[in-house]
Amino acid sequence: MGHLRGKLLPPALAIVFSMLLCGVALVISGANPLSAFGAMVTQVGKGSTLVDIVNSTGIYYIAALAVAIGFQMNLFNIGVEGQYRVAAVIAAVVGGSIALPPGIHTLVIIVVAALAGAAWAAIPAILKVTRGVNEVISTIMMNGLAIGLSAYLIRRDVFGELRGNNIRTAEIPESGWMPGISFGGGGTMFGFIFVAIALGVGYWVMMNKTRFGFELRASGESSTAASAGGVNAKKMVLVSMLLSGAIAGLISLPELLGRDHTFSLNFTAGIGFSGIAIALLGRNHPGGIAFGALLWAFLDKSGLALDNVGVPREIVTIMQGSIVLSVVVAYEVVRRFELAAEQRRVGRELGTVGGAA
Amino acid sequence: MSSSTSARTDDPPAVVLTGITKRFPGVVANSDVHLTVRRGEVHALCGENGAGKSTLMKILYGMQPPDEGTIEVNGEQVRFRTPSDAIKAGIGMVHQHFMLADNLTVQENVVLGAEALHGIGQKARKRIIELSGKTGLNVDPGVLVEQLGVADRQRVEILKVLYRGAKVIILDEPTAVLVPQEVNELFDTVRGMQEQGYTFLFISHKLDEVRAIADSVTVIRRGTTVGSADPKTVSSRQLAEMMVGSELPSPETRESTVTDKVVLDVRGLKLMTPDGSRPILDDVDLVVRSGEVVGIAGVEGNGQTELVETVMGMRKAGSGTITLLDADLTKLGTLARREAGIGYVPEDRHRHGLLLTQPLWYNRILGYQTRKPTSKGIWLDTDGAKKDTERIVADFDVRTPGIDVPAAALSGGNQQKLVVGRELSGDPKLLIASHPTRGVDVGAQALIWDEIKRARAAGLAVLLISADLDELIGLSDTIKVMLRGRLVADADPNTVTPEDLGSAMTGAGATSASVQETGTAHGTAVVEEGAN
Amino acid sequence: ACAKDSGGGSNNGSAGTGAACEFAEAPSAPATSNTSAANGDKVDASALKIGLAYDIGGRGDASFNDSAAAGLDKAIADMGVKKENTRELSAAPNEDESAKQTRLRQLASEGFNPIIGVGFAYAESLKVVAPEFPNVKFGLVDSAVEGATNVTPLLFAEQEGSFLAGVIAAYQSKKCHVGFVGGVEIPLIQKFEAGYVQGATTAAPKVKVEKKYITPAGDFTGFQDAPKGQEAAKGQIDKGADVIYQAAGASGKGIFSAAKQANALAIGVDSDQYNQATVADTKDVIVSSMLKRVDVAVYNFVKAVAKNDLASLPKVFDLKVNGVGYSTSGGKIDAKLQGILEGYKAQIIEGKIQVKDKP
Amino acid sequence: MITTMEEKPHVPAAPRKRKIPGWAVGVLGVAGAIVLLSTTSYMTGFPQLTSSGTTQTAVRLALPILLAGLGGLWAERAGVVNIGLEGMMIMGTWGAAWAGYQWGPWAAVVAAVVFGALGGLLHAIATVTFGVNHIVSGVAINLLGAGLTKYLSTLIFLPLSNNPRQSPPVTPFDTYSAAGFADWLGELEAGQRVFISDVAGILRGLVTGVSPLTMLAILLLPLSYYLLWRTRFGLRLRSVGENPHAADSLGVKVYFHKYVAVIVSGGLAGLGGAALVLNPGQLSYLEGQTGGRGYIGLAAMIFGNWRPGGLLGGAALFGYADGLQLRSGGETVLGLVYGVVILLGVIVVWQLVRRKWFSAAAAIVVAVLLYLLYVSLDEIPSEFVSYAPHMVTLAVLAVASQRLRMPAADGLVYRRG
Ligand SMILES: Nc1ncnc2c1ncn2[C@@H]1O[C@H](COP(=O)(O)OP(=O)(O)OP(=O)(O)O)[C@@H](O)[C@H]1O
Ligand SMILES: Nc1ncnc2c1ncn2[C@@H]1O[C@H](COP(=O)(O)OP(=O)(O)OP(=O)(O)O)[C@@H](O)[C@H]1O
Ligand SMILES: [Mg+2]
Ligand SMILES: [Mg+2]
Repeated sequence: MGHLRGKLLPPALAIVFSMLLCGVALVISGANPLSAFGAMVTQVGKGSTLVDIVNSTGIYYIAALAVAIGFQMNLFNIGVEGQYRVAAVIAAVVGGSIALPPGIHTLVIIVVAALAGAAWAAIPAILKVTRGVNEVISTIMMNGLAIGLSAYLIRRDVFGELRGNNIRTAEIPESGWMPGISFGGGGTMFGFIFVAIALGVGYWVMMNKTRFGFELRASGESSTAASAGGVNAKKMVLVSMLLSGAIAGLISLPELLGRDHTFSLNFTAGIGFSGIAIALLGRNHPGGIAFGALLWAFLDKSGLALDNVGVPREIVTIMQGSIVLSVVVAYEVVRRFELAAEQRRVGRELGTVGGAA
Repeated sequence: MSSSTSARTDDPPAVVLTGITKRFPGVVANSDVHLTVRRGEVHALCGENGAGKSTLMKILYGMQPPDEGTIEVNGEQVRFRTPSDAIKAGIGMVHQHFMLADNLTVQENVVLGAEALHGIGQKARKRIIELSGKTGLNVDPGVLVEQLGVADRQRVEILKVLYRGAKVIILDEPTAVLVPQEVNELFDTVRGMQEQGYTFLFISHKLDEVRAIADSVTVIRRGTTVGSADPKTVSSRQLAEMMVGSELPSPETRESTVTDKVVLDVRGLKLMTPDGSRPILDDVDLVVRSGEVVGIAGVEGNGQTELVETVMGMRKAGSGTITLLDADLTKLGTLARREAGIGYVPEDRHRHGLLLTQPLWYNRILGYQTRKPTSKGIWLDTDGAKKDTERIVADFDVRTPGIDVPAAALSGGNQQKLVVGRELSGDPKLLIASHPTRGVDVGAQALIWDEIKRARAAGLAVLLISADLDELIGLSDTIKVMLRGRLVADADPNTVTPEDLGSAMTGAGATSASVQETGTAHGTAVVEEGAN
Repeated sequence: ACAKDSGGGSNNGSAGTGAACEFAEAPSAPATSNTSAANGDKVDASALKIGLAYDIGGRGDASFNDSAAAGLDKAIADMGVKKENTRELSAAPNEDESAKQTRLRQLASEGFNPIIGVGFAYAESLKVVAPEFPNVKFGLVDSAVEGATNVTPLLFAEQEGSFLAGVIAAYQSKKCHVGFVGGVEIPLIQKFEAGYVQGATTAAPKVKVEKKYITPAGDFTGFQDAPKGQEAAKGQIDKGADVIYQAAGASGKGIFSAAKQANALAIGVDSDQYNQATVADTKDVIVSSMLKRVDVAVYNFVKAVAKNDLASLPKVFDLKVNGVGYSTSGGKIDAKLQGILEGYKAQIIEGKIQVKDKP
Repeated sequence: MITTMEEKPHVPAAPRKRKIPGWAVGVLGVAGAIVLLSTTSYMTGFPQLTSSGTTQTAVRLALPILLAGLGGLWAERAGVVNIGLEGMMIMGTWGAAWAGYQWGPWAAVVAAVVFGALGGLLHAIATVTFGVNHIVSGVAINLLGAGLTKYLSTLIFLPLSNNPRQSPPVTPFDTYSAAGFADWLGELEAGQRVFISDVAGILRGLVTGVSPLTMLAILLLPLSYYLLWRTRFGLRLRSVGENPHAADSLGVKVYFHKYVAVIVSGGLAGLGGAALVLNPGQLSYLEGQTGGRGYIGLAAMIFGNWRPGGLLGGAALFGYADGLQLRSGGETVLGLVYGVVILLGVIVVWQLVRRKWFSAAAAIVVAVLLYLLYVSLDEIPSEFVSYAPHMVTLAVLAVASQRLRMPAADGLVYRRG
């Protein structure tokens, strides 16, 4: 029970602290924090917000999983941002240019997206393994190039088509869509959410039950001990980067298969960076990440209500930042507190068993 | 001022520790420790692994605050909040694990924190060179520490202490990594400085050394002082009994179990430095038979580490073949070599042996992630791993509150027992043991020796690397001397003495009949070295 | 000797040399410039609750969001719309479709009608939301939505205005060498480029035109990186261009600055930038601005809704309806040039010149 | 009894030939780069490659990157990874604008440093005092920096500029030129003589239109070097990044030095923000104006092997390639491809001399591919041109041997005891 407390107390503390902080900021700017937070909470019940939160949670969840795989072995894959962009545009191009029976079509798009993400991640991975190039730099650079590539691919004279002032890839025919669950006015939940859940379960099983997960964790913990234990460091870098890239490739599929059916200028960017924060918030644990993704999505979507009550929406970003920071601080504080308690306990035991020692 | 009137007649002791208690989560490292160190003496501290020696010394050095108890230095009660307080009081410490920044130069490491004395420039450099003579360090102060061998690092550590003008010097297991000659040099330095009025606190698991250097001995057991002894009269055996209450073990294994069956056959092994300029391993030929312990003697840095890591597949050989029981391992990776039947006790358990923040049972899987009982196919078998860890904990007397504690929470000796236990599981054909008892107390040492001997009797081939020459001579059936990447001499463990071995290791040449130079005379090696 | 650089122009581009253009024969100006001025009938729109959903930047962006806001303000002033009956929301960078949908739904379900989406980014969300609120009249700036009968597209012929900007550039250039700096290479901005290039080459067939976009499609930082805009413009000036037309949002500031430092000229975009506070320090280099009257479109849309006469709105806000145009503030456009411009304008309105909307 | 050992038998310790001092390596590197560029410029006929305009542009574009990277250098030398540079830079931009429109450019500089340093302080509190994972804290600070400045802008700038995303204009610095010298160089450059004109062009770019902020940044680089490598404070700071336990055991105040380093780091990143705000083309705060330059600064610092000289190289490379593509577009960038081919050629020869056949072969293959690219294209598609700096950085990293060495305790959380 104390175990559980140690896990749940910190986030709770952190959220309270962040709300206080933002409350103060709101008061300074002359707004009423209670009405602001109230608006955010009631927003959940309005229109399709609840479903939007669920959808967005799924997307963030996939992104954070992709990041977490790299983190597990101390690989800092900042490149998720670029990987999912490249995967999205390639999957959209391929999906829009083939005709296959329903189901198979969708499956092909998913596979293509995963492969494209993995391929984009393979470049920094190979550079790291063969040339020792630091993955932080190379993935930052690859993110830039990803935008270039996607811009090139949707050029009118390449795969793009003009639509008003927008430009986009050919629409994926209905056989390639993934049906969602419609709640009428409440919006439509992406079918891909279930894939996200499956990915989370798969991630948990992989990390905790398989040899590969063991090797990944061992490499992250101590690359020297892992190599003495027969773990091939280069192979692990390669495989985990590819895996991370493949999962990153799926990030945009909920929207692509469930709503947009095309890659256009309206592409949702920035999920890869949110994924970093969420993975860290969830401490690379599939459950923790789910919580982090949900929190993130809630703040994002219900934050839209702030406009209605005349409160600057930036408060949400501040809240996200302060939650990330205060959650980890809270974990540390609670840890220290428990350590001290343990020390006192030992002291007491020494007092009673002192004679025997 | 007023309180010391009574002590004025006699010199106050250099250090008095009274009633020191220190608690860590789950452990009481020190409980009511009392210790008095007279000025100008070498005072030894003995105790089992995890007895609390290092902790006590860290308290004296201001690195950790005591929960209870007082410290007096030169009769004055002091309270150290940081090491700088202790340094100001004239206390210096050489840590068991080197406290050096690899990527800084010797000079930078020495002057760090004491820049006020002579700055960080030429004056400091002069002073270091001046002091170097005292410790026998003869390297350019501008050289990076990462390029130094262990003995030189040890000297840099002592230099750091001297540079600060410490009068009380703590040496925490300084000899664990030194060969006898180097130990002698160190002891000479210590004695010389003792005459100049320095006081030493000396920790070692090698009780002969303790008796050789110390003026008085304090024994610590399970965190408390259990007594003191006069090193002139006490025997190692008695000391050990005070420490653990058991008999002093010996590594001797006279009855030979060597068979004809070749287990490991290494031929023409070559390894170059990463920049390709020099060989680290030069044409090494080595055969280990079933039931045989082959010991490799050598000053650290002569290629033993690289030999072991090349045989393990952690480094890629330039040329040569490695065969294990007719299976050619040359092209295989580390995991495949392990699966072929090699067990590996690495020289640095923290770097190569353990995942420190993971529980003990998780560490059991490392290196065995493809084999029973820790895995089934691609799946881990956590139950199997846990059960087998319980077995190791019981069989190897690993002192731990449970198998779910992180490996870091164990003291060094117990960590080592866990590693040895793991590497002897899974029925290895060959065990490569690098310094298997380094930093391990006498009790644990005996246990590890016994286990190695038992496995050897059952047909295990053992390649043993050790800086502890008694251990090497006692355990080995054959000893080979390694110098500059070559196996330059064979020694007969039945007749050779540590001193003979030591001089062969340093390249001073064979001084005894029991050390035979091998085919490629090492004189040639020297010539070639010169030609490089 | 280290000397302080004087206020500007000390290092004017010495690169390319050239003489002023040889111009094609310019069409003559029509006798009367028939600007279809807003007919003065009074409309009462006080019953309307108007919602505006801006694109990234929102009110105050000194660009087309602001222009839309000006239209709303005018509607409040002229047609009796009550300030408290209006609501303005704006998009955040990197938000997804559902955020846009929620914004539109929020407005619609609170009874706002009409609702105007400012920017083509709202096209996809309106496709979803508009059918959910069939009684609400939506306006959409810069895009159309197929099949949604209650969405009125408010489209502009940016290329026509840009054509005139090209003519201005050619006539203002002393070296017959002009430049175009776009913010992000998206179709909307390419319309500006296409019209500009056509205009310049029509006026002076031998003119050299430099073109550069700060970032490609998808990287929207190109609209807010003035330092990069400055360097891009400097590059063009060093190559010899001496009039630069910018369609680069907030990066435009850097382009004006580059022009000022090198004694070159610049042409603004969207609104009359000569009178804009944010670029006041460089306004003397602004010859003219290509006007895109989002304010007019918004105002007229509100008016049409109030009169329940959406059919009266033009299909495209072009030169003919003064939906696009050019500004003359600053006095650099003399009567002669104005005459030439009116001539070209008339030809475009008459259809004698077809302006391309793709480069 | 004591065997004196004349020679140390420790194998890996054999004295490495490290006779060439760091500054000489730098000089050689710069000279090599100039030779490479002027050769390329000559062979491809693109004088822009070495024109003074390009150089000036490179300086202006590299400045914020350099300052952010310098910030990264300070933090990481003390063992704190600073991925929060972007956020600190954003805080700096806001501070610079806020002070700048009221009290002029110097106030802007000071305020930017203070605001950035506040970000640094937060990072230090989180990572040093609370032992938070450095990356978590950095990511959080990036979010906070963005959120806070947006919020403050709505509060403070909106009433003044009618725009919640932009500040009122700030007064710029005057710029300075070495008048006579620059003119003479200008003549040389205009002469279009091989190499001489190239060097003159580059030099002229460096001595014209220099703002005090540029000078300050250029000074900060050697100053940082001096402080970090030549003073006792610097020694302590670096020791904390290499082995905090050792430092602590010698009485070095680990937490204090980490705090100082991270706060300075934030201040420098903030100054990078000021460089953006005070850029003559900008002269105001604009939301999103940093555009990821903090990350690029971090990359430049890693590129430069955690050293000031290398960092300068990384920032210059990035600024140069970016300036080139912005000014001259696709065909000139293609010229850079040619330059890479030449560079690879040199490497092939070098690898052949060292008898590294495999590396040589790989280099030949890449060189041939790039050469084919060069001759087959007239111009690189504009979509990729914008990312020329990214491609060049990747290419250089892939080609250059990786002897990168980060501080040994970089990114590790240190707890006393
Ligand atoms: N920082 C710490 N946190 C928790 N436990 C600790 C810490 N330091 C020491 N301990 C525990 O305190 C006990 C005493 O450790 P100490 O290092 O003093 O032993 P030692 O006598 O030096 O052993 P060895 O001979 O192995 O060096 C051990 O059980 C160890 O695990
Ligand atoms: N934070 C910690 N938590 C738990 N155990 C710790 C911690 N720090 C150190 N220890 C353990 O306490 C013991 C004492 O650490 P110390 O650094 O003094 O090494 P030592 O006792 O000299 O180690 P060794 O015997 O391995 O050479 C070690 O076994 C170490 O693993
Ligand atoms: Mg110890
Ligand atoms: Mg120990």
